[in-house]
Formats: sequence, structure tokens, C-alpha cells
Amino acid sequence: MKDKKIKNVFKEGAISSEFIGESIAKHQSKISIGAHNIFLGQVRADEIDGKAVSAIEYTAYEDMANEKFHEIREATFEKFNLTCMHIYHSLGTVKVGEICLFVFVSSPRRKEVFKALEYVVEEIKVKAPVFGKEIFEDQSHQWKVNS
Amino acid sequence: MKDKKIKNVFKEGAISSEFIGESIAKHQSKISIGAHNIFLGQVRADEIDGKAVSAIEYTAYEDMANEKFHEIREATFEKFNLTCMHIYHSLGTVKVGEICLFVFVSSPRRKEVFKALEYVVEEIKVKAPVFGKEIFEDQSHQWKVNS
Amino acid sequence: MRLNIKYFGLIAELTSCSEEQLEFEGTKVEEVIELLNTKYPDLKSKDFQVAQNREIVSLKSPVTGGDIALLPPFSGG
Amino acid sequence: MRLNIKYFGLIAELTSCSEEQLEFEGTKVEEVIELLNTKYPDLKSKDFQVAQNREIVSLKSPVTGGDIALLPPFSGG
Repeated sequence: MKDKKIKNVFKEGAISSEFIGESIAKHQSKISIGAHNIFLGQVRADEIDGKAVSAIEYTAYEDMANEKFHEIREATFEKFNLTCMHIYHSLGTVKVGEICLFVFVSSPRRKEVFKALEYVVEEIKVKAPVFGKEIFEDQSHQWKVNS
Repeated sequence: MKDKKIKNVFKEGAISSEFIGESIAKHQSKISIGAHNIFLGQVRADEIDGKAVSAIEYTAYEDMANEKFHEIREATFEKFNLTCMHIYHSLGTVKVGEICLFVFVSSPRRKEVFKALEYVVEEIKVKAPVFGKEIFEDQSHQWKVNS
Repeated sequence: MRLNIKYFGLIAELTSCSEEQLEFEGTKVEEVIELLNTKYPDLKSKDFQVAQNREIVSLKSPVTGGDIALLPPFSGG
Repeated sequence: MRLNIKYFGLIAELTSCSEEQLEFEGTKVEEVIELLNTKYPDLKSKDFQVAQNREIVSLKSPVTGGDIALLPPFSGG
């Protein structure tokens, strides 16, 4: 299903496992779906110069990011045979072990979901103006760089 | 984490969205994880000769299947840099819209989870002696063939 | 030797049986299948793999005793 | 023309400001950046892209008015 309206992808704080479970439950009425594929980004306790990351604080150019997420969504529906797609990204503080990105694609067929999900996640990394500030245990910080 | 013990992958009936949500929540203490990838197989209301599938009844050569799942798990840990992996498959009746397969892989890095998840799911389709009987609305049936 | 024959999916449907014991005098897997083809003539038209003690084996493999399973095409997931 | 300049991430940290208005007389995006380099000398050493009205533009693009955003490397997800 294509959706021309630009959605707000951002959620304040971490994305809870309950929210993810409920999103899955909502798809049980969509009986043409045979396969779901879900990507979750989780904040990792990276150690940099002997200090461990304790949280990431996300900011974004929200208007532009939502437009880019919308363009990614449209392009993905063009490329792959998907029934539906959902993207959620955190803003603000997300602690180590918590989830900051939730991408959910569904299709009648499994081959489509694998290709589509990787495409969406890589596009988000490259095109969405979102900025992560890695906060260390001692409250110092550095700006995250995607690899 | 490698686990030498052969686990029982099978669950009686559908895999609930709450169970999936709880599995995700359990990983929040694993702070070296940066990416999760989840595959869900959902029973599709396929129409065959004008009759719609209403459920799939799964049976398996359980001992052999659990050994094969174990071998797939071991091979996947060899090939990819994963922190953990979980596989659950339904036995018995799973209705249209319900989930019959749940594969969950986690890694420090996202590139690994995409490759690993697709590998695991394709291996399961080919190597696990599991048999799906498609039950139609009128209680007639046919044996499912994977594509 | 005594074999334990297991049937699954549409094969079990055809044999109306999920497991049976068989006294076997031969040496190769294909001889077991010949015996079963005689007992269940419809088996000949069916596509299946054979597992011996939970490993897929070819028809030319030696019978080592234990469990022989007839496995129709897998359709998990 | 009057431009609305937006700063994000480590650029906003450097300018101590997330948004400011600027009166601009020139024609190209690079001239805007030159003005900002004068105001914030540390900007020169930083890696960023420029978006005009929410689309990435090159330094040679014409300034059409509205929002100009300085975007350090993206690190979402």
C-alpha cells in the first residue's frame, strides 16, 4: 500500500519492545502477507579511548528527514513487491541496550523482504539527516560517525 | 555465543507477538549488540482453485529437525559474526495471519545480520524436515510445497 | 535386522501409518524402498528423500539398522 | 534576500546556535558559506553538506532563498 502523506517517523526516546510486538500483532489481519522482516538498531556500549558509551542523543533536521524517509519509502515500494512498510527513529536520549531504529517490511514472499529491508536501512544511513551524539559515562561526548 | 546443546526449536501452535516482543526485550542487557534482524513467516490466505487457505497444520520429524536446526545454527556462527541467534517453528495448527516461523539474529554490526538472517531462513527451508498441510475453508487440504 | 520405518506428511497419509517395524534381510536402502513399494504401491509415484538415523542417505547407501524415514518435500517456515 | 540558516549536530555545537537569520546579497551557495566561515572560523575545518529548502545542493548552486542548512555527516540508526 502506497501512502502519499508524509508521516512523522520520529519518536521521542527509545522504541520499546512492547511497541514492536504491537506492530507485529497489527499485521495479523493482513492475510496476503507471508513474510515479515524487521531491522532493529540498538545502542551499543562502544568503548572509545577507554571510555564506554552510555547513551546516544539523537537530533535531526526533522522536516527534511521526514521528506527523505518518505522518498525512501516510495522508492522501496517501486522496487520491491511489498504489502507494507514502517519506519520509526528515536529522537533525544536512547540508553545503551535500547532500540533507536525500527524498520518493518512485509510481503507475500520472503525473497522480497530480505532485499527490501537491507535497501531501506542502507538508504536511511546515507540519506536521513539524523545526528547521534555518543555520551560517555563521564558525561563527555563525541559525534557518532556511521560506518 | 555458541551453544553445543541441541535445543528444541518447536512450539505448539502459533508464535505470539507478545513472545516476540519479550524476546527482543531480553536482548537489552546484551550491550555489545548494535543490530537485530528478525524474520517472521506468517500463514498466507493463498487461493488455490478458488478455495482459500484457512490454516496450515505443521508436522515434523522432530528429532532430525532439531539436529538440522542445530547444524544450521553452528554453521551460521562459523560464517558470520553474531552475538546470538534464536529459531522457533510452530507445530500443529497455525491459522491465516498467525506466525509460524521466528528467526532472530543479533550482531555488533548491521552488515552481518542481513547476510546471516537470509542464510538461516534459506537453510531452514531446504534442510529442516517440516511438513505443512494447507487446510482450506471447506476442510479439504493439500500438502504445501516451498517455492 | 529389525528396522523402524517412519512416514511423514503426505507419505504418512498414503501409508495411513506414522511408524512401523520391519524385518529386513538385504543390504541397501533401495531394497527397503522396494519392500515398501510392494506394500504401498502408490508410493512409487511419490517424491521423497530417505533419512537413515536422521541423516539423508542415497538409495545406494548400506542399511545400518535403526530408523529409516521417508520424507516428502520439506515445507517448513 | 533574507536567509534562514540552520545548524545541526557538531556544527550547531560549534556555532552555539541552531538557527539564525542572515541578510544575503550574493548568488551562489558558496558565497553563503564564505560569509559563515568569516563569522565562525572553525567551520572551515569541518566536513558538512549543504541543504537548501531540504534538498542537498552543491556549492555552485544558486541561492533561491528560504532555508539553508549545514549538515555534518549523518549518523542515524
